[in-house]
Amino acid sequence: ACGGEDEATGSGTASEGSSEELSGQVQGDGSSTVAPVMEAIVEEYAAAQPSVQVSSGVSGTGGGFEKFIAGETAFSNASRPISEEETAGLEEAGIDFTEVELAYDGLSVVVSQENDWVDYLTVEELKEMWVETGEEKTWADIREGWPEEPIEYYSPGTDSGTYDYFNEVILEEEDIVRSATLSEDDNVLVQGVLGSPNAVGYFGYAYYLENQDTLRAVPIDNGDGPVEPNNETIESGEYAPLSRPLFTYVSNDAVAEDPATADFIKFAIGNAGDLSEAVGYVRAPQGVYDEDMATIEELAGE
Amino acid sequence: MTTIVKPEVKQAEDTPVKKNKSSVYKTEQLNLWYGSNHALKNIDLDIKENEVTAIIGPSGCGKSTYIKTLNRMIETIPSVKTSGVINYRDKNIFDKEYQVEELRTKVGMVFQKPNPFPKSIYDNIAYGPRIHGIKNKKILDQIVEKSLRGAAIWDEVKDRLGENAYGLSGGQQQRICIARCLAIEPDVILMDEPTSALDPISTLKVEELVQDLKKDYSIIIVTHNMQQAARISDKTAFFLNGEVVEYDETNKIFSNPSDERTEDYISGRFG
Amino acid sequence: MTTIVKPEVKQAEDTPVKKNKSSVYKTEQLNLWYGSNHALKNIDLDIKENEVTAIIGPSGCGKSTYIKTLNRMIETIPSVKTSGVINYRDKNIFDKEYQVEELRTKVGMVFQKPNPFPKSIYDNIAYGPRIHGIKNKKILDQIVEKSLRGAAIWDEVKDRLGENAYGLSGGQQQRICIARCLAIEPDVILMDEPTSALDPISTLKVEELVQDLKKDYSIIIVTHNMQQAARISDKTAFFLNGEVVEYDETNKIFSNPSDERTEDYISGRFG
Amino acid sequence: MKYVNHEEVAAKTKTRLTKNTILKGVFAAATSFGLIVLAILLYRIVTQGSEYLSFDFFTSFASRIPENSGIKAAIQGSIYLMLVVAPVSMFLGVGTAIYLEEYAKKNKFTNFIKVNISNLAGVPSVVFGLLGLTIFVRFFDLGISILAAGLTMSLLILPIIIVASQEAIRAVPNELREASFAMGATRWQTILRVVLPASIPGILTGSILALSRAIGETAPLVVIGIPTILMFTPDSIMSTFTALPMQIFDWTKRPQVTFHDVAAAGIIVLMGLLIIMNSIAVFIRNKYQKRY
Amino acid sequence: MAMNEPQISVQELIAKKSNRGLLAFTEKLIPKILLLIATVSVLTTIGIVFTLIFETITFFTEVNVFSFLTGTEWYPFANSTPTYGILPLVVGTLKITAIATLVAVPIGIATAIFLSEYASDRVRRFIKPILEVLAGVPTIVYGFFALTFVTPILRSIFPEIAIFNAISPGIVVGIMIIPMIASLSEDAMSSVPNAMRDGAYALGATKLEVAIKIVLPAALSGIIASTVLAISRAIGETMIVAVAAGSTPGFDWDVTGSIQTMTAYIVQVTTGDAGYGTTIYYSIYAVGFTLFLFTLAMNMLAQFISKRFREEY
Ligand SMILES: Nc1ncnc2c1ncn2[C@@H]1O[C@H](COP(=O)(O)OP(=O)(O)OP(=O)(O)O)[C@@H](O)[C@H]1O
Ligand SMILES: Nc1ncnc2c1ncn2[C@@H]1O[C@H](COP(=O)(O)OP(=O)(O)OP(=O)(O)O)[C@@H](O)[C@H]1O
Ligand SMILES: [Mg+2]
Ligand SMILES: [Mg+2]
Ligand SMILES: O=P([O-])([O-])[O-]
Repeated sequence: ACGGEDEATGSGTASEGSSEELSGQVQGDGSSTVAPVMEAIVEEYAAAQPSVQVSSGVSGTGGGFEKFIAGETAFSNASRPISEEETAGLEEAGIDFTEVELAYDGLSVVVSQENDWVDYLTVEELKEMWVETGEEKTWADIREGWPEEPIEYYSPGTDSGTYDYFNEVILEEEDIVRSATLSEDDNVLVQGVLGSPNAVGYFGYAYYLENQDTLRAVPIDNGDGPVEPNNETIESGEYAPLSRPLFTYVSNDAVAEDPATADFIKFAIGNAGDLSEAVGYVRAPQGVYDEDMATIEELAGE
Repeated sequence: MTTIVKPEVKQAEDTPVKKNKSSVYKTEQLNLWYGSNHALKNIDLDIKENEVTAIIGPSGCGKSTYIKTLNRMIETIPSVKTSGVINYRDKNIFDKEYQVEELRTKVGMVFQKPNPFPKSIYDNIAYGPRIHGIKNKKILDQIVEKSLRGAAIWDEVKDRLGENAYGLSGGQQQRICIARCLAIEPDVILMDEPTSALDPISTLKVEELVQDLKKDYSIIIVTHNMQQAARISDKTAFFLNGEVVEYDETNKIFSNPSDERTEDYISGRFG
Repeated sequence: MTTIVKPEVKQAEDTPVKKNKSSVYKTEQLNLWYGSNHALKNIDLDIKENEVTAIIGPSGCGKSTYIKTLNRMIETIPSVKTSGVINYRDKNIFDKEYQVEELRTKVGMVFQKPNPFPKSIYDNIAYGPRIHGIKNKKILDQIVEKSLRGAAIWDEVKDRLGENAYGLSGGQQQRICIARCLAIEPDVILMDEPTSALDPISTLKVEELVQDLKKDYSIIIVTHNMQQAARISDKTAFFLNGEVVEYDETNKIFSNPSDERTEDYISGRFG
Repeated sequence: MKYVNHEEVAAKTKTRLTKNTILKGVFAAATSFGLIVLAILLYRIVTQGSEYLSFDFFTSFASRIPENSGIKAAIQGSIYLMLVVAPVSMFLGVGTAIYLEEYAKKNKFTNFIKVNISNLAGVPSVVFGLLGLTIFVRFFDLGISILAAGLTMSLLILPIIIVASQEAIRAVPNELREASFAMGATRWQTILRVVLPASIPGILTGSILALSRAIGETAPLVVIGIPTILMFTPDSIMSTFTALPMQIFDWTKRPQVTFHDVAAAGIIVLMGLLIIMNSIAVFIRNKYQKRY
Repeated sequence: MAMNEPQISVQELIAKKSNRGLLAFTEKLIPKILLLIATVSVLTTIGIVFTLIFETITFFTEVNVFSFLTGTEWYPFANSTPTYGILPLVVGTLKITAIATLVAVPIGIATAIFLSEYASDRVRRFIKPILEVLAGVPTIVYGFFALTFVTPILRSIFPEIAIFNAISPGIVVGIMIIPMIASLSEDAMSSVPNAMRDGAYALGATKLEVAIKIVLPAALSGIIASTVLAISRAIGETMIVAVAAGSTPGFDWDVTGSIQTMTAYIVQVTTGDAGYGTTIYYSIYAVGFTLFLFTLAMNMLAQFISKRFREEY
């Protein structure tokens, strides 16, 4: 993390629409993957509008949507697109919402740096590795020549968007291995993976960046040769299928009725690009931000 | 026995007056049980005003029980049951309408172990008046001084009224307790072995004080120490196994008791 | 004073023998302080074997302190400081090399309040022998029986040796404590007001026992009760304010004390 | 017949004394174990966290940048939390203790209350978290507010305060009550003027220790789900807030090792608070012990 | 008693001032108010039981009670066939509890003996508050300590130990409950009357003999009760295990690998905030209820012991 001052200047331009003092409370919750971006946004916004009290929990994408549906929050961070059930739930609750794209993430599959045999993994190998088959798997089962050591698994909890995304694109809705440590606590995952050469885990790109010196991101082969996650490969979509957008979902009513919420969301869109890069994610194309900004401004009646 | 009887000579002076005094407490056929333990049996006692009445007897004979019944302090023990009558100034204290708080503002009590409150000396003395609604600082000051003088301890503590009473010696504490009791100007003062926790010199002071207080108050005192009873009391009741064996002029009890058990007790054959 | 002096006649029989007895305890210039409180002052006492030596005096005069010094139990109180010499069988117990555990196996002690262990009667008595390494069940059985007989309580408890000692009455408990003390066959038995927590009948039993034990043991007994001292002791020491005022044949102390303060005390003028 | 050979006894005394000395050493070592662990724990945390401990640490909010992170919201949140917990738990705790010690008759119901209290003292804090989430946050709709968390914590430490107050009240000698009754005072007068003043030090000591438990409790806050990303301090008891242990927990969860050092700095502050509270409690206890 | 002041009659003043009616009224009212306050603790228990029971019942409409209680597989997060057999969580809890007990009981009781029988007053007054600090260390701090200090040390000695394991948090939970055992046992031991010690000392007993043969047996019920209470505390301990023990429930007796306890499962789900209404959401109440029953049983046991086996002296 670096360059705190740069963002501060950036915020000055983005909150031009809100030159007047605002006040109020804005509550959000959701993805822990989005949390670093959201934390940065909230932090910078507090400097721009000190009287608006923004808070955000870190309950995971699914947990966030539960509160969003219950009407407890005004925005809900998500590391995957909203699901059908969740959309239905919001409809039932009479909550209209807008999807705001904040950044791109490359979901990173990591091993310890002590692991010297994994050079890359194909999507098929990844699936073979992570799906429950009823038997204990060793590295040798995945590819010949790898050691006959049992694999240790570390995965984000089932409430997380990260899990959901992985579940969708890799596991394809089959059961995750039962011996996996599932935790919402990302540090548990980092500690777990770096604690053993036989461990494998996955989580957001930003978390990998923070632990580059102890962890190793495994290049993924989706048929076009192994691709390593980095800014270019993620933004270009070359790092597939594990590159994904990060969102926050906003209640339309909250934006329309509460100037503080509208202002905060506008601020978020205006600064998401810079701040996501500052915390280790990848910025979305400018067109996406402009579109989102227009939608919100319209909702806010400007 | 000469040594023991000696102090009585002094009391003989008072004897002529006694006959005319009126009763403060008339106990009639009092029985008391702790659960099934029959601790007091058919007690009849007529206690006169402005006298010192001593209650003596071996340990466990019911002395404390009796004196605690006189201000109904005994009621704090849930298992206690009583029958019979105690008339205080001609009103039965066991009557339903008789408010125990009222009785106790008239009848003060001094306990075996000095038990001042963990407050300043002043607050100790002012406690009684205050709970009864007296708040005027001037009046309280007067009451405190008067009570401390009455308990012969004013000179020792007048300069440290704000200090905690626990800083005093045992004997001083006991006199503070007496002063605290005097502060609400009771009619009767009950004392349960008030000197048994004190050293000889403090004991002497308290004994003198009792002699002095007799002018204004009726005093009923329980004591283990027969010499003390002989020295300070006008009348003596001898309890044994929850019964009153003998009740008479102190003079008589110690020189010429009518009951053999009394004689045995005061000559030290048991107890 | 006739009533009080009566029991001494019995002891007069022993008098001729006494002169020849050797000393068990020779106290010389003993001083003791609790912090800054000078509790024992220049005590000189020569205690003979196979006698009952009584220590009397008003409360706080240092009786308990003195007797606890004799087996160095006083050392459990951290603030205590001593000077002077106590020779037990010609060896100074304050010597550095003198092991206190050894002293205490020779000198038994009975306390004011009966303090049996919360164990069975048998285990109470066997405790002493056991800690000193006697483990043979047969021998222990014999010791237990002998000690309980010695404490005149065998018949009362022989059928319930396995029961908890706390099921016994106070008087029985006290005799259990005496038996416990006899079990290690001490040379001297120290007793600190052993009957003060007991009823008259139990007191009598313990007193008789003391008379009996005298044949085999030297006994030093603290008592508040002057009649008791007169009844059971051969010699009496009168303590006052931490000093020995008078030490003599019990006979002499109670009939014809040499010190006026002794006379005052035993005639009940204070205390 | 002699059974006890005093010479043998004397010979054995040496061995017994040696045994005694050796075991004394063992016991002392066991005692020092706790002290040593505490020392290591404190040393570790202080060396790890002192770098981040500065004045700014108290005046800045949590930040994505470890160097800028602070505990402004967390410490104020914790203080606000205590402002709810202290009066509520003491009112309920002391009231219950007075009832049990001074008024309650010996009957089945009283006994039931007593058994209930000691059981409540053993209920894990995470279960109290579930209680708070279900009853206060959702059923009474207090939301994730200081009030909801404060009430949960109050119930959590209620048994501790009750028991401590009961002990303090019980330690007031009966003679003092008797003295008051003998002056013609009513029971309530006696409680207010004699019993409570005399037992206040004990009650305070127990309450402070209980509060220091509450200030460090994490599990109930986690279960209730209080947020950690927020850049404001609470302005009422209905505010959203975060608290010191929650913030520490959040930092320890981060993947960046530097945040662990920030967590250590937070722990130093929390431990400092606890040690201050404990010292006050010990001070009160030592100062007012054995007055009667 | 010559007094210069105008004569005041206190009894008259009292008769004038006192308001017996009002006093009698408050005297009647106060106990009722206090009784109401006292029932709050009962309401709390009722609240806990009801919260737990209702959601637990809902849970059992979706999961068979029998398979919950006897199942040896706990995979609530599985996509196709989630299984809810609580035994692995119970076993995880027991592992932590057993290790903690092994650490805390000997050290705690030895500490109690030292403090009550050997230490001088000053040493005791110095050490007891420090031990209280140890008891007051927030469990999140202990968790952090276990993960970042104890585990690495253990792993450097026994490399086969995993980063998440039962030993390290077990030891640290043990450390956490040492003060509880030490302090309560010390209370029990110091309440053994000195007269009893004197009795033994007077027979020539050494301190050790007094401590082991007199004081320990006399205080035994208090010591056992304190141990049971401490064990109950270990069962309910949450943050230490949530941070340092991992989250893979297994039905075995291996303590070197990752485990999960009942409490840690509740934290795992609530930090993920499984939304209202899912089976997983209800499962935390079922687990919470099981946990509650466990600790309730331990607490009842402790009370029974201290009541039933209280020494008579
Ligand atoms: N609270 C109580 N519950 C049950 N029995 C009691 C209680 N208090 C006293 N007793 C019993 O009542 C009897 C009389 O006791 P009381 O205290 O009146 O004796 P006492 O003459 O004052 O003795 P002492 O001189 O030892 O103070 C005794 O048998 C005693 O055991
Ligand atoms: N543990 C102690 N610490 C300080 N002072 C003490 C202690 N024990 C006794 N004293 C003081 O030492 C003096 C002698 O006490 P001791 O107990 O020997 O008297 P005693 O003659 O046995 O009295 P009693 O007849 O009341 O038992 C008293 O002034 C007492 O206050
Ligand atoms: Mg009495
Ligand atoms: Mg004594
Ligand atoms: O916390 P998540 O981004 O994995 O939902």
